[in-house]
Amino acid sequence: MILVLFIVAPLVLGVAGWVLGRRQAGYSRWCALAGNLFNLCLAAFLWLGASGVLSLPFLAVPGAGSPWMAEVHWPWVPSLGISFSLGLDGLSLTLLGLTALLGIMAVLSSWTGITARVAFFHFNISLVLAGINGVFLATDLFLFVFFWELMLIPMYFLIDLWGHENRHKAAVKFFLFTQVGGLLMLVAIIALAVLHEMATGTWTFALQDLMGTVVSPVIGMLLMLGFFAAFAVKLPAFPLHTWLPDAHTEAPTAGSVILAGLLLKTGGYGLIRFAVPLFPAASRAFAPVAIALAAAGIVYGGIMAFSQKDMKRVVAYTSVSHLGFVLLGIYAFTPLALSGAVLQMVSHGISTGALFVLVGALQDRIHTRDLERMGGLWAQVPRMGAAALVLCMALVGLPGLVNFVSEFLVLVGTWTVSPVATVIAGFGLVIATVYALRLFQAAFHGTPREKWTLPDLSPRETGTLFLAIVLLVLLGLYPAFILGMVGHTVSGVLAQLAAGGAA
Amino acid sequence: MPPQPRAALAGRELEMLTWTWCIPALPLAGFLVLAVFGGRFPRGATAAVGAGSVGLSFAAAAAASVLFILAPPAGGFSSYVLWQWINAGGFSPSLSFTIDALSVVMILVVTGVGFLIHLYSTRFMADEEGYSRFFAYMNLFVGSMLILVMASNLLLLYLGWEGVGLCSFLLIGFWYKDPENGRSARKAFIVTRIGDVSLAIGLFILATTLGTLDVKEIAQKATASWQVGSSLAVAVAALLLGGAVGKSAQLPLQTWLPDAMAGPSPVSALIHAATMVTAGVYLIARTNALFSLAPAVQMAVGIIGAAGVLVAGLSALTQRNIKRVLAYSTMSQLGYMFLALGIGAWSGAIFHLVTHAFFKSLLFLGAGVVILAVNHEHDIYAMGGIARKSPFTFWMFLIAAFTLASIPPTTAGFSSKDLILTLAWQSGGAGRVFCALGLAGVFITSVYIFRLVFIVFAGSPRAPASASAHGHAAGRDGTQAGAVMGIPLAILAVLCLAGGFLALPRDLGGSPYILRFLQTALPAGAIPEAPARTEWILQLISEAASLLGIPVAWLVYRRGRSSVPAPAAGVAHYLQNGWGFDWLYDRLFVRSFVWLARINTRDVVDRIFDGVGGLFMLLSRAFRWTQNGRVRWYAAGLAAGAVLIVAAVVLL
Amino acid sequence: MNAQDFVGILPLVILAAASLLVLFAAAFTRKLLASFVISLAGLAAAIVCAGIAAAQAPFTVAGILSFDRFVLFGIVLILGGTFFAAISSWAALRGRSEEGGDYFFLFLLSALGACILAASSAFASFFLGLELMSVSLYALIGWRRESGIGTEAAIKYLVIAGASSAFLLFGMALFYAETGTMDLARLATAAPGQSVLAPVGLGMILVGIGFKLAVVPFHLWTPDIYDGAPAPVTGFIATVSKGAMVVVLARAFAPALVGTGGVNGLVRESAGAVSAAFPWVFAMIAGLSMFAGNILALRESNVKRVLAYSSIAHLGYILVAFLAGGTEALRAIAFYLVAYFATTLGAFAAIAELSTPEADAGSIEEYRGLAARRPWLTAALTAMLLSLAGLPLTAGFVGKFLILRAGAGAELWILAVILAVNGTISIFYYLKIVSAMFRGFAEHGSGSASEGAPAGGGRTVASAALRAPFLAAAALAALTLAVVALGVFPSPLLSFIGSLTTSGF
Amino acid sequence: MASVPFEYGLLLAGVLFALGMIGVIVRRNLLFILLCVEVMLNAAGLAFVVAGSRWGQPDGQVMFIFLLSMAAAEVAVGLALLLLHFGRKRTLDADQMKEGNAASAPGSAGREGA
Repeated sequence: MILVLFIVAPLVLGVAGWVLGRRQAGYSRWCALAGNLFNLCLAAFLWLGASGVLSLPFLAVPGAGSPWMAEVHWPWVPSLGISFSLGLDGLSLTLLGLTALLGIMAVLSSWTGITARVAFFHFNISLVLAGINGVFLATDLFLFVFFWELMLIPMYFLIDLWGHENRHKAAVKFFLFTQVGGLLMLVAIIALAVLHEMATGTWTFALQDLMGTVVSPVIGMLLMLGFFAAFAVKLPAFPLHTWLPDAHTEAPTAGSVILAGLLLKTGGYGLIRFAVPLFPAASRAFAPVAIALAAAGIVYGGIMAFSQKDMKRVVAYTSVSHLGFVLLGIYAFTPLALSGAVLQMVSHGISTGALFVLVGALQDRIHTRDLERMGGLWAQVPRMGAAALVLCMALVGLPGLVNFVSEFLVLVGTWTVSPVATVIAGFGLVIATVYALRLFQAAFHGTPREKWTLPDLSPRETGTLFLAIVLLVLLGLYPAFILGMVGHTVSGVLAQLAAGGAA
Repeated sequence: MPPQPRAALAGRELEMLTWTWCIPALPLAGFLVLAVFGGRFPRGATAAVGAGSVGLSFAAAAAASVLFILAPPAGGFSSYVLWQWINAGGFSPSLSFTIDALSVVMILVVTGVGFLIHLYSTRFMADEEGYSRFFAYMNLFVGSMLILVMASNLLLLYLGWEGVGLCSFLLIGFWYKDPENGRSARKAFIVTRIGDVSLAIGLFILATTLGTLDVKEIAQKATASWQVGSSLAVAVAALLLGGAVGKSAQLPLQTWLPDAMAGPSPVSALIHAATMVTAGVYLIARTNALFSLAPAVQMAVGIIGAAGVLVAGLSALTQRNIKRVLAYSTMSQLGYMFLALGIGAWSGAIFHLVTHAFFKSLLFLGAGVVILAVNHEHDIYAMGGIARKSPFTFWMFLIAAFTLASIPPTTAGFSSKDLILTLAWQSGGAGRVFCALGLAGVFITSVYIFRLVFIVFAGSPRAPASASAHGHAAGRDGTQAGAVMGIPLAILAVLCLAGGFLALPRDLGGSPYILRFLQTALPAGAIPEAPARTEWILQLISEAASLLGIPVAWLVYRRGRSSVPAPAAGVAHYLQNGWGFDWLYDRLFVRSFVWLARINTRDVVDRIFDGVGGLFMLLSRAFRWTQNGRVRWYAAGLAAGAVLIVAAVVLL
Repeated sequence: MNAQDFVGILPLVILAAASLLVLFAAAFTRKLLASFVISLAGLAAAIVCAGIAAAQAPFTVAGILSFDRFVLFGIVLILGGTFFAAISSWAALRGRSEEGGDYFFLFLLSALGACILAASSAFASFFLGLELMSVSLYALIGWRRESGIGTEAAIKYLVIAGASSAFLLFGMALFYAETGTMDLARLATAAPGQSVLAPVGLGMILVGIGFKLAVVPFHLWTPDIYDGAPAPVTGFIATVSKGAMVVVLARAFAPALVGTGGVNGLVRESAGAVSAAFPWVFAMIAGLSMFAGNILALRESNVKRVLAYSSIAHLGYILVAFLAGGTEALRAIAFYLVAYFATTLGAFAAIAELSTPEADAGSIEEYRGLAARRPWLTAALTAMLLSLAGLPLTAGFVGKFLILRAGAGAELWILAVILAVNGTISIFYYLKIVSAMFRGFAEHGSGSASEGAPAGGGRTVASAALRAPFLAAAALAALTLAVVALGVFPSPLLSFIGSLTTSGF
Repeated sequence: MASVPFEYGLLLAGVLFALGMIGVIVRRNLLFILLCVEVMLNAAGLAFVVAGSRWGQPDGQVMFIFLLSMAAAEVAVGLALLLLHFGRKRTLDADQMKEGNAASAPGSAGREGA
């Protein structure tokens, strides 16, 4: 029951903000902010319950019997076996918290940047966040697809309406790429339900029920590929990544934050929650390919990031590189790697989100993202420079920041499975150093190429970035905070995998 | 967070060591303070925080070591866990510190030398902008270095390891306005990063095969489960070595160190001479168990070291930039340490590390004063006659030079280097070759250092711009180094003179205090005690070599550049460019990578997808002619469709 | 004929009566309102009666009309569609009331024909209904006499329709000559005879049907006619005439496809069809229609023509479910029809809103920046377009889901994947329109929170002086709500459809 | 007297039908096109009569009567439309009827490719 709030709160406040915002634009900002704050508190509250600090009667012990801490089952379309089912476990809770956090960052980052149609803008923000929360909670595959597609529309509007120069093309590209995957996944889901119906005679789209479905290896592989297509596009995995640089570059700051911080995570989440547990055997068979793609993506994204002039494109390609680690960690099928992948989702969300906030702040000041026109900015904006430095070190994977822990875990976990991929990915770390240092030095070191006069970070921006950086450090020194929370999910997935592999 | 002592280590004196976490914490705290408020502090406050935090940490370190020496804990070490760092899938490294002989020595060096250099910097950097930034970075460095040497597991060590790398990057590029400095900083970070990755991969293997990264446990489990020379052991040792050569600027990853001299002199003194570059030595000594399991790799360590001694020494002979001379000298001295490690003289290596920290930082700090005296002129051929201008600096520098050349009465360099040479000889086999090369190195060393001394201090001022134009600056900073900068020089000089007494050769009636102390943490090694005869013969030879170096240097370099023999010029040029490694790497890696990136700036994969989109658009255009609006054509379509269907019906 | 039969055909009777009344009204008063009200009343009454008649379905009338619950559902759908089309016509026709009466007369007549067509169970009634529908459409399409496009479209439609019905009739004749029966139900199940006459006849009948459905290769006429006809009439053609034909098709051919034959990725072999080729023919038609419709629409810059192409694709989607056969498929078709009716009528109602009596809002340029000027209308049209694109929160999503489900149930994997791919292609041109409408929406000068002033320049749609009269606006709102409601809570309709077709075949 | 087998009748109808179809396709004049459509319809009618005669049922003729009336209606509307058209265009050339496509020349859509 309480889970529904995660979805309803942003919706209600989003609509409220829209209505109020028609009179006085400021309200919509506060409403969007309030929605995220509410969700953050809610997540924190549940977190305390889940970690046993508070004893919440409605929270089941994770792992015992049902994998869910809390569930919601409402009939929706019974005749088709579709129900409105939500389930909460450590993984979803973590990502819900991340969503609320980045939501706050997104709203704050566009506090002054957005001046036209403010109300509608924040309505879209709230809507996309609600959709994302739905994705992280849905345990009914139809509902999942529903939310999955639902995320697209407001995000499309965010890019198409408030984006930069080539926003229209980028928005359509984003939509089309995601849609191909989404529809293939829909076909796969339906096919799975049909096969389940043929086997058992009952229509259902519930994850737990469908997990048991036995399918022939070939069919299983095809269906798994259907799921993988959707998630690989979203992640994005190597050859399917090209929508991302455009979308990131053209989207408004808040859009980029949400895209990089959250939308990409839905891909990894989908793989962990659906693709692997539903098709253990097929996933095992497919793992080598996925690992190869991941390694390729890590290196390729790195090289591309190095070659870009547009600051946002650089960051976008670093995302390609870093989410390669997520893919790698997921398909290594070892507890270490999988935990690392989850942690990487969080760390990348925070660090890249913050990086986009920073780039956005910079662009608001000098109205360009062209690295070759910057340089020597440190002299004027030391605070911004310092933040950029820390975030670039996060890109590098510097120990002490959570990014290091996640990448290290992924690589350790992968070593036993595929040393080659591990070494290639390790090489990716060197490339990461190259592009991160270039990004930082090109902007803040050297001699100014043009006469910029720009104010340093405003208190609001400073606060936003400081929050992110503090989190990166704290989690970097005590990642157990999150690792412990997702432990049950990780072991559950691997157990399912083992069982499926045996079957 | 309160430290929880491990039950196994209960006991009063160990209880008392569990506060040592504040040794790294203090500089880190200083860093935080400076990072957050530094901008608003007056310089005095900044200096107080910057130097003071390190000073306090030195006091703490001293106290800790006193306690440690007075009451050695059981097993010769005391570890304690701050908190569980990671816990995933049975892999659970913790944030835990170990105090043993090795780390005691290291923290004393780091905090001690570090404090002196901080003190020196408060004056040296006085006229620089970014004063607080400088001290923030320096404090961060000291903190990370302390974490590195106190860490009880390799993951935490890696944290410090990367941390010092970052600070090295930041401080090399401290004067960020000059892109050239930025380039050097980037180079340093990236090249060491390559080594770091190799180290990381080594950690992966250890973590996956031994299931732990705790140094002590690794030593036990590895020796228990691996044969000597087993492939795993060799692999791990090789990978760790990769990390070590990166950090310690040894072949083949040495190219970054000379460029690193772009940073301020105190930085070069602290990071690129005394502490960070010795981290590689420390790492190998720490994980000596693994290297003992991989004799091949250990031999490689020795070879790298011996080669480094000569390669770097010869390059040092030909440098024009005073700091680059010292940089190559550092590499060559590190070569001695590697050589020692290569023959299993762990304690010897560390001993040389300590003495090297003394004299090399003294050299750099002295050089810093000189550079100020000639207002930021680095070209030695533009210097000269400094001795007359600033005698104090001259004497300090001279002491350091003697120590480097291991000539009495300075004892530090003498005793440590001779120890290494003797042990090398004693270890036999390749050791003898190492010993010979080492002796050659001794000669080269004294040649290049006295070349420097003569060119810089002797003769008459060459650069017109030196004293006259900026007399005031030179007068204030240079000639009289000033108390704040003088005191550290003096202290270091004393250490150079007396440092040797930590372990004087036996034939000179010394007793190896520090070695014995270190051997509570490091294995003694299987090298037989050298008979007195061998010992003094070797000492004679090396002394002869280094003394010979002085006149040679005088003859060749008295008159500076002019006296380089013409035919040697080409060779000299070659050596000056560090044996062309930079050239080679640039061609091999840098350009190819950049080329690879440039050709694909517009993601080729994207072109493919655009192609798909374009294909559909093309189809659309192609089919549009069917919609030509002609009713007759539409009717024809109808008929054609009918024919097709009927045909299908009839034929199928 | 007995009372019961009378109740059965009561809807048709009422419709006929209403059309006569309209004719009379037009004779006595020039007021458009009268004929408009009469038509609405007639349609409403007919719908009610259809509901009543449903009580005693299935029954047949004079052997040429047979009603079962599914047919009555179809009839209600047709009447409902006509109802909404009539409302938006009224908005479009105001100011030219003189021939308004005849307009609604033809409108009702055409609807009557559609109902007969849907209910027909014999060649005669089939043909009769079809022609009744078509002939009145000729006049309706050409209604805007002053617009050249309208007349041309009417002529084209007339020629092609005439030719196609010639095919239909000739096919019927051949089939009759071979089998001696003119019963639609036997069409698909008749035993294969010696000669090829029956199959050929069947094939030619398909031509007639395919023409009305505007599926490949009989789709060529669609864009011109959609473009030329007044928006409400276009909506009528797109929904009512196709819907009626789909109902017939489902009844006449579905039995042939509920096969138990071997399954092969593409089609399931039909058991009793006259020719084994038909499943393949249908599969080909479906696949080609999906691709042709969507690909042709990609570069189209005229909204009405875009909708024409998209309707081609949508009929292809329906054919996928049709090929699947069985009750599931029938339900999918039924639901999809509802969604398609609501969406398409809504879209054309919105276009009618934007049109002047002289010409419709065609070129996408006229939609540029619409959002800033007519936000609500834009919202409605956006909802319709997203529903056509099959995105969630709309009926189109559920409809597409059901069709995929039916297709997968019949293991028509290839067609299912083709459908998915096409779903993606179609996004492109729907979004193009949406993007155009929102162009400049969030740029400065477009007003921050409230509506901005119309950015003038040329005959932009929104500057079309006529604002929506209340009724049309309400209808559009109702359709939008329906589309969204069906997208979020499909179960009521689904269970209703389930009750229709449990008897099914 | 001997009766001709009904296939021949159908064959005749088929030939007529084909003639009509071809006429629709090849003739430019709208009036002729209309005529050809009529021919096609009548061919269908003939086929019905033949078929009916085969089974000795009246249904064939019934359909033919339907068909005739429908054709009449169609021709009526058709001629009216032709008049309208001729009134504006002063020509009955079918190939001139392309206004519908003028509005939608390719391009403008294609540029922003996927």
